[in-house]
This record gives sequence, C-alpha cells and structure tokens, in this order.
Amino acid sequence: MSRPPPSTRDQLAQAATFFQSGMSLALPVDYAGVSMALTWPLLASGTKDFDLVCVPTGGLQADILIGAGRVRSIETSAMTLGEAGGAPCFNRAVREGSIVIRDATCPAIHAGLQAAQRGAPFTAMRGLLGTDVLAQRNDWRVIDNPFSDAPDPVVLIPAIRPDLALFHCPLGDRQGNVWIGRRRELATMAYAARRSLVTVERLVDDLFATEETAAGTLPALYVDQVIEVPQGARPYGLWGVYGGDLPALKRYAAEARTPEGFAAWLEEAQAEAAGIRGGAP
Amino acid sequence: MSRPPPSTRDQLAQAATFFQSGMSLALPVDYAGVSMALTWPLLASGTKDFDLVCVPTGGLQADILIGAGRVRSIETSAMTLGEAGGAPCFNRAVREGSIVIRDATCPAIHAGLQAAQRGAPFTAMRGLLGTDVLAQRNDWRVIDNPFSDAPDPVVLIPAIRPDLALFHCPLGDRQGNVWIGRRRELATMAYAARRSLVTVERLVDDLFATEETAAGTLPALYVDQVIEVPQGARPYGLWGVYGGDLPALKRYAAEARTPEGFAAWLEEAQAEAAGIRGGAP
Amino acid sequence: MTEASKREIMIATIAELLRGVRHVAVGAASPIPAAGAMLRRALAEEEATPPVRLSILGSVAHNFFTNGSVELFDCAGQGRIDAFFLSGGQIDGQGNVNLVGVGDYPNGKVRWPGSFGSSYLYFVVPRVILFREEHSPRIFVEKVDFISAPGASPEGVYRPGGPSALLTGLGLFDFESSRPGFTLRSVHPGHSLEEIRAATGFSFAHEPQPPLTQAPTPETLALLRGRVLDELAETYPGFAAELAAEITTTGGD
Amino acid sequence: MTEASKREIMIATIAELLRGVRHVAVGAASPIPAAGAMLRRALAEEEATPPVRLSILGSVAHNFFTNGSVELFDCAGQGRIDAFFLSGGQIDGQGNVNLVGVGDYPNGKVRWPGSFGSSYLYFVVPRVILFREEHSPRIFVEKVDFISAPGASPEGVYRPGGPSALLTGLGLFDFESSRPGFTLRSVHPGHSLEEIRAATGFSFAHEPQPPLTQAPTPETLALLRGRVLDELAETYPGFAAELAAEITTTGGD
Repeated sequence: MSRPPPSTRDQLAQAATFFQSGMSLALPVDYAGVSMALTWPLLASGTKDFDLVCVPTGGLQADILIGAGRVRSIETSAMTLGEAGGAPCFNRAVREGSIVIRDATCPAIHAGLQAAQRGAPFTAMRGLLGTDVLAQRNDWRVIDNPFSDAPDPVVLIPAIRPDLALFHCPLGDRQGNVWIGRRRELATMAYAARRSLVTVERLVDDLFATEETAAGTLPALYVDQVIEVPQGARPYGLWGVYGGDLPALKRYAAEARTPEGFAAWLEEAQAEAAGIRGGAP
Repeated sequence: MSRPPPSTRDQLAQAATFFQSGMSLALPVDYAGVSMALTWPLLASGTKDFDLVCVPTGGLQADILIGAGRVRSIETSAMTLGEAGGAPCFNRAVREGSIVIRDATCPAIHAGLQAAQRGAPFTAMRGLLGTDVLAQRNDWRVIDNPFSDAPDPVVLIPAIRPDLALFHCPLGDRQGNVWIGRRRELATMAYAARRSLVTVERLVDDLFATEETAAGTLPALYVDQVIEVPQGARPYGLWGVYGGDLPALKRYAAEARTPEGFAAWLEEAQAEAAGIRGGAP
Repeated sequence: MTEASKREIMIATIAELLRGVRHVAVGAASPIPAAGAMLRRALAEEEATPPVRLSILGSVAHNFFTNGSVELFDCAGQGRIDAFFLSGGQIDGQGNVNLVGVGDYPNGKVRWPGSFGSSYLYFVVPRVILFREEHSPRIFVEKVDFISAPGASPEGVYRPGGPSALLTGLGLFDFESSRPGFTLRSVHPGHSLEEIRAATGFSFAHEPQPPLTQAPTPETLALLRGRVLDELAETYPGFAAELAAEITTTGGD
Repeated sequence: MTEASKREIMIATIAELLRGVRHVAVGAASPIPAAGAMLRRALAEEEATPPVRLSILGSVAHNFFTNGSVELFDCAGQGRIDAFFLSGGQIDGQGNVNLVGVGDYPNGKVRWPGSFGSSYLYFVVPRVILFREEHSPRIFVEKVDFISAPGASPEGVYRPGGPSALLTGLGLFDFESSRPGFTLRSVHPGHSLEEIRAATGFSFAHEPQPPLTQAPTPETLALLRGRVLDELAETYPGFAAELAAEITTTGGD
C-alpha cells in the first residue's frame, strides 16, 4: 500500500468525530466495499458497545471489532472469512456468550434496510416460517396476511436504521458524491443510516458530469464525509477494481485463533496503519 | 423522425404477440421513458380491457389508450399532459364513468411494485390515513403496527404485479440488456412485471463491457424483447437525451377535447406511424 | 433600485419561510417556490449559515437524485427533506388539500390530475408550504370535496410533517395544527383584510389590523435580481424573462 | 476416452437434475454445482432446447445482476430462479438444513457462518439441490440442532420452492415433500447401499437393490472435458486444474 498522504491521514483522524459508543454500525459484505481503512481510526477512537449490522454478512472488519471487545451485538446472516475459513473472534465470542448474536437471513436484512429507506416502520417477507432463525428473533412478528381469504402467515421485519454506515467505493467527487456502480446495497445502507462515512479509491471532479457516471452515483445528500484512501479495502478486494489478498486473510484466520494471537496481529496491524512501518496490515 | 428501417417495423409488428386483452400494463411517467412507439402496434393488435398502472403518473400514452376505448381501469397518482394541461380522454372517461379509476399516491404505487419486486405479498407505508385516497381503496388495508406498544395505524399496500411493462430507454445491446441510467423506476417496473417489452434509441454491442455502463443497466433477464426505435418516446422527451415536443402535446390536448377531435387525431397519428406519411405522430 | 414587485415580495416571503432548512424540494412547474428556494440558498451563503440543498423535480440539471422517481419520497420518509410546496384545486380551513376534483367522487363535474405524492409528503415533510397565487372562494373553501391530503391528523397517527404556512397572491397565513386552522399573518401591499375575507371561503383568525407583508431588504432584493435571476433563467427561462421585464418597466405592479 | 471420474459423475448428475431450468444460480465457492450448471447450459445448446442462464454469485465475469446483493433474493422471489444449490453443516431426514451450529443455540460447541439466504431461498426456488460431497453421520443427522431452512412446510405456508434432491459423494437421493423424506435413487460407482446406510444418520427409503448412478454418455463427457472445462477454468482455475489432472492420470479415482 502506498503511504497515504498527510491529508488523508488527517481526514481519517477527523473521522473520529463520527464515532460514539453505543452506535449501530452498518458494514457491507466482504466483496462489496468494506472500508478496512476506517477500522483503525474507529478502534483508535476508543468507542465501544457497537451494535453491528452486517449487510448482509460480515467478515474481517466485524471480526476485528469483536476481537477488540468493541461489539455488544451483531445482526448478520453469516460471519465468514470466505476461503480463509470461519471468523475466529466471532466464533469465540459466540461460544463465550460475550456478544449478543441476532442471526438473520440475507433478504431480511435487505428488507429491514429498505423499510428504513422508505420511511416505513416495517415490511413483509416470504420464507422464514418454521425456521429457528425466526424462532430466535423476538423482534420480528408473524401476522396473518390481511389480503388473503385463506390463512396465510407472513413475517414482518422492522425497519433497520443504523446510526452510521461505513463503506469504501471506487470513486468520490469534490461535491461529496460517491460512485458505487452496481453495488446498490451501499446506497441502501446510506439511505437507511442516519450518517455515512465513505472512503474512496480516488477523487474525481464531478460524478454528475455524464449520465453514465451519474447512474452509479450515490448523491452527497446521503454521504457525510468522503475520504480518499487508495487501496482502502485491503486486504479485501474491491468489486470490479482489485482482487482480495487471500494469504493475508489466511494469516489473520490463523493468528486470531487465540486471543493472544489476535492481540499480536492487531498491534502489528495498528502500527502499520499508523504508518510506523511500511506496508498494509 | 427518421423512418424506421423495415426490421424495426417488423419487430414492432411482432411485438403484437405480447398483447392480450385483459392484461395489466405498467407505463412510466411522461419524462422517464414512455415507449410511444409501442402505442401503435398495441392499438393495431385490437386488444382491449387493459388495467393500466401508471408509474406513478400517466399522460399521453394512457390518454390515447383510454380515448381508443381500450382501458377498463387505471391505477394512477395523477393523469396530466404537464404544461399542455389535463388529460382530455381520461377526464371525459371519468366524468362518463366509462373506466374504473383507482386513485393512488406516487409512493404507494412504487411501494406496491417494490413489494412485487421482492416477492412479498404487501408492504407498509406511512401517510394516507384520513385521506379520501385511502377511503376509496378497498384493496388497501390498515393495521395496527405490531411493533408499537401505543396504537399506531399503518397502511398496507398489496404487491402490484403487472402482466406487461412497456417502456423506452436510451440504449439496448445485442444480448437484450437495456440501459436505464438513473431512471430506476423502469427497473422496478420490469422486476415487478411478468414480461417487459422495451424500445431503445439505439443498439450497442455490450452494456456489460464496462462497470460504468453496467451500473445503469437492466439485465436481459427482465427484458423479453428489445426493439430499436430512434425517437421512440416522441412527442415526449427522453430524460437526459432529448426534450419533449410541447406544441405537439398542446395540439393533442386541443384536438382530443371532443371524441370526434380525438378520433381524427388518432387516425392521423396511426397513419403516420404506419409510414403512410412522413413525420412523427 | 425600483421597489419590489408583488412576485418579488412572494419570492422573498418564501425565502423567509425557508429559513433554517437544509434541503428543500420543488416541483418542476413551480417557478415562484423555486425562486424562493434559490434566494434562501443564496442568503444562507451570504449569512454563512449551513448550506441549503435544492432539488428541482423533473429537472436534469438541478436534480441530484439517482434512484428514479421514488427517491423523493424515500428521501422525505427518511427525514432528509425539510420543506416542500403544495398547491391545491381546493384548500379548506382545516388545511385539507384536494387535487382530485369537484363534486361526487369519482364521477364529479371537474376532474383534476390527481393527488400525486401529496397523500404521503404532507405527512412526512416538516415544513409544507401551501402556495397558490390565485386567491378566490372557488379555491379556498369551507370543506374540500375530496381529501388528497389532510391538514391535521388525530393523535396516534404518525405525522412528523404537515402544513406550516399558506401563501397566496393576497396574503400570508400561518397554520396551527392544534386547532387546526389558519391565522392571517400579513396582507400583501395593495390588498386588504376585507378583500382577503371576501376571497376566502373559510374563516380564519387574524389581528384586527394585520400588518403588511414585509418587503425584502435592498440587499435581499439585489441578490434576487442578480444571482437568483441568473440561476432561475437556467431552469425557468420564460418566468425569469417575465420577472426581469417587471423589474425594468414598472418596478412593481 | 478414459472413464468418468467420480467428480465427473457428480457434475453430470447435476446437469441431469437441472434439465429444463431456464435460470440457475450458484454460489461463488461451489465449483461442482457450477460445473454441473455449465454442462447443462452446454447440453441445452447441443439439444437446441431453451437457453440456460447461469448466475455465479460474487463473480464479476459471470454475474449479470446490477442491483447489488439483494437482486438474487428479489429475483428468486419473482420466480425467475428455477434452481439453486444448498449445502449444510447438518442436513436431516426431513430435509431440514442447519448452517448455524452444533449444540444449544446460541452458545453451542460449534458455530458455523450462519444461514445466509437459505431461510428464504429454500422457500421460493422450485428446485433446490442439496449438495454435500462429504457423506457422514456427523452431517446427515436424524434431527438438525438448528433449522436454518426447513425441508417442508405445513399447509397454508407460502412455499413454491423447496428441496428436490440430495447429492453426496456416495449417492443421489430424491426428496418427497409429502412425507417428508428422502429416497435413495442411486449409488455412485464404487459404493454400496450398506456404506450409505452406515454413513447416514437418518433413515431413508430405497429399493432393495438401488441402481448405480448413471455415468455420463461419451458425448456428454466430451462436452464436459472440452468446452465446460474451459469455461470452468475462467472462474475456478484451481478446481479446473484438479479436474483436468484427474482425467489425464487416472480417468477416475
């Protein structure tokens, strides 16, 4: 990773004003724009007791936050490091009962965020009946479809309104617009969240300059701050831009298997992020 | 308008296989890609008893179909020719009671289509309580929000699943993908509808060639046929491509004020569309 | 500088009503509200208060929505739109708005386009400004024939939004949702309480001698005739030309 | 041509199970199902039957979704996905799938990633193929510890979809939702009913002498080793290389 210019480092430090203990944080799926770069200022801020909402599944970033003891609860459809295996800190925390887990299913998380996007208190979805996912969610409801003459149970999912959405995407512009391309779940996250903090690979002049780029743009209206951080998703990849660093993920998976190993990994990663050594965490 | 090449004409004629009496038809708002070009083969097919769904408001195309006696019912948030005034055939049909009108409000139509998009039987929305819009819709329901401790009435909107969506957009490609850009209601219409028939300004090779164009593309999966019809929205404009022809709309508004005037206008327009004379209807 | 025209007074009044908003949405066919919103945006810059975002619906150039026509409603539902304008074929003393028609629904004697998004936006946008230049008893009725959007809602109904004011060619009213009803706040120059009473089909509260609607300060008027007129000309060339002509010929009406 | 390997038989079996589908979705980490779907697509072309669309989730090159990760679920909800593959940490005799963990929820002794979209897709995709290469009593249990997705639903539950078959490294089962339960349809070459019985924690119906799983015809095998292997190499280079090595060295396992 090229060392970020001072302005980026300053901006990342400033981003700390967004972080508060007890916040709910929306984080994207591993291939769709995780802002790994924001992990370090988030940890550095000392804030904790986060309620994570993984959109719709979680990976390295969520696992680090759990390992660092910052997470109170997590709503997710899965936690995994993909080809690198299970999420070690998550698995440990679940076994130890040190976090509250709200198991969901992908479309339920999307549905909850979309309800928030529309300003609706809840929405309906098919499926889920007879699952232990539903049985364990006392914050979901089942009603009889009022449009059906025959009995027809339907699950209602309440709106999910995160306090802050964190993500990374390919482009931002001087007006604060960001280009998400086909990853429209990033827009849904931003619509649903009270605030959004976004890192981008690079800044361009104006994403509304053509209808082609406007079509994949999330307007500045939903973006509270944009920070240019090249390679900001590493060691994850960025969809359509660069691939992931599987060896780095495997190394994490191996080291974080114990609390001590995780602590050592984290110390090194934070040091690297702070620019004390070269290279990316 | 440049005379369409024979292949376009043949394709428009073939499009007739999509049309059946008693279908529900989803039509876009006037500035967002009305396929005026499909109006003529639709009329020529002799099909009727359409249930129109205007997304979310209707204009010239819906008014012509009503004037031609093809419409059984219309669900819409408004019917207007914009700066050219009210929709004359619609207004006449409402006064005469010859069509069923389902007055809605824009976000309710979007909500119904989005419920169909998600495969959900219904969805919730705020607003509407105490309106005559709600009072007149016996196909909508009000329930008490099951997530609230205090009484909290909420309106439920059933999924809207049109049989056929008709629209026009800037680009199509050889694989049947179409580029809708920012007009994402066109995607929602296509997702929600059983079939979609789309005209485009021009055909390009591959809309998935770059992530920039992919971002604004509706995949072929949702598009049953694409027909290249340059200027296919005329006399309407096409958002971001060309402006509308206000004098033509005003001429329609004036002539269609009487059934006889409408009949004369229609005959002329159909003759022009059939290529008997030059120029656009 | 010539005196403010009646339209300029309305535009400046709208800019005043929009004080403090962060995001205002305006319909494509609403040049006076758009001008008021542009003036508020310019004033916010002058006053170094938080910037004002303006979305003109249906405009390609002044529209930063990228999620189709649903985005306005979603955005309002998220609480991201502070102010919006609504007109009506009928508006009654309870703040109810009718955009559907006159007579028995559905086959009444007059049919208007329809409710558009009013049945939702009136509920969720905190500051809805009712605007109708024509002021007559045909429009301002005791009771609307069809409620597209109700002025007030009973307790228990989710209602973060609603009408805040009514601006016409004759005067400016406040809306009080607790009554619910209108109070005449001011009368535009050249008009009178009696004239407004005669032109209004509903009763409204008022002081015995309501003040005149405040004319813009010379600074505000200069901003309106300079920067705002230029901005306006991009989207509403016809209206901007009319406004410019008024200024140079009569300095008012 | 060398004989079909066990993996090739599984791939060909999947292609057979997918006969008639128009659109099949496959997870990014599922090379055998992806290969089966690619073979079905190639066969459909050869047989001049309607084209087969294949969506590989998470792939940039083989993914024609443009509405983010929600589109798969929306698409399935619309009835536009005919077949999908599901695996499980545990699968029981009623077709219930557990992707969450072993022991008492939530703090059991083994935690797997989670249910992903299974709690929805299992309900709405008409032909869900359960696929797990490893076949052991640890996986195929009498009763799952956690139901991520139920094999069958009571009457009145909206359920256009569900499991249609279970394919493992030992054999192929049909699922009957009316019972609900599995019937062994065939045993893969080199394995036996007794072996499958011993490796399966639930009881299942079967003929006294279940047939062997059909090996692909030479034409199908040629297609798999030619065009399909090339296509596979683009998305799953490691797996394609393994498969190619099997073919050239042993012609089977």
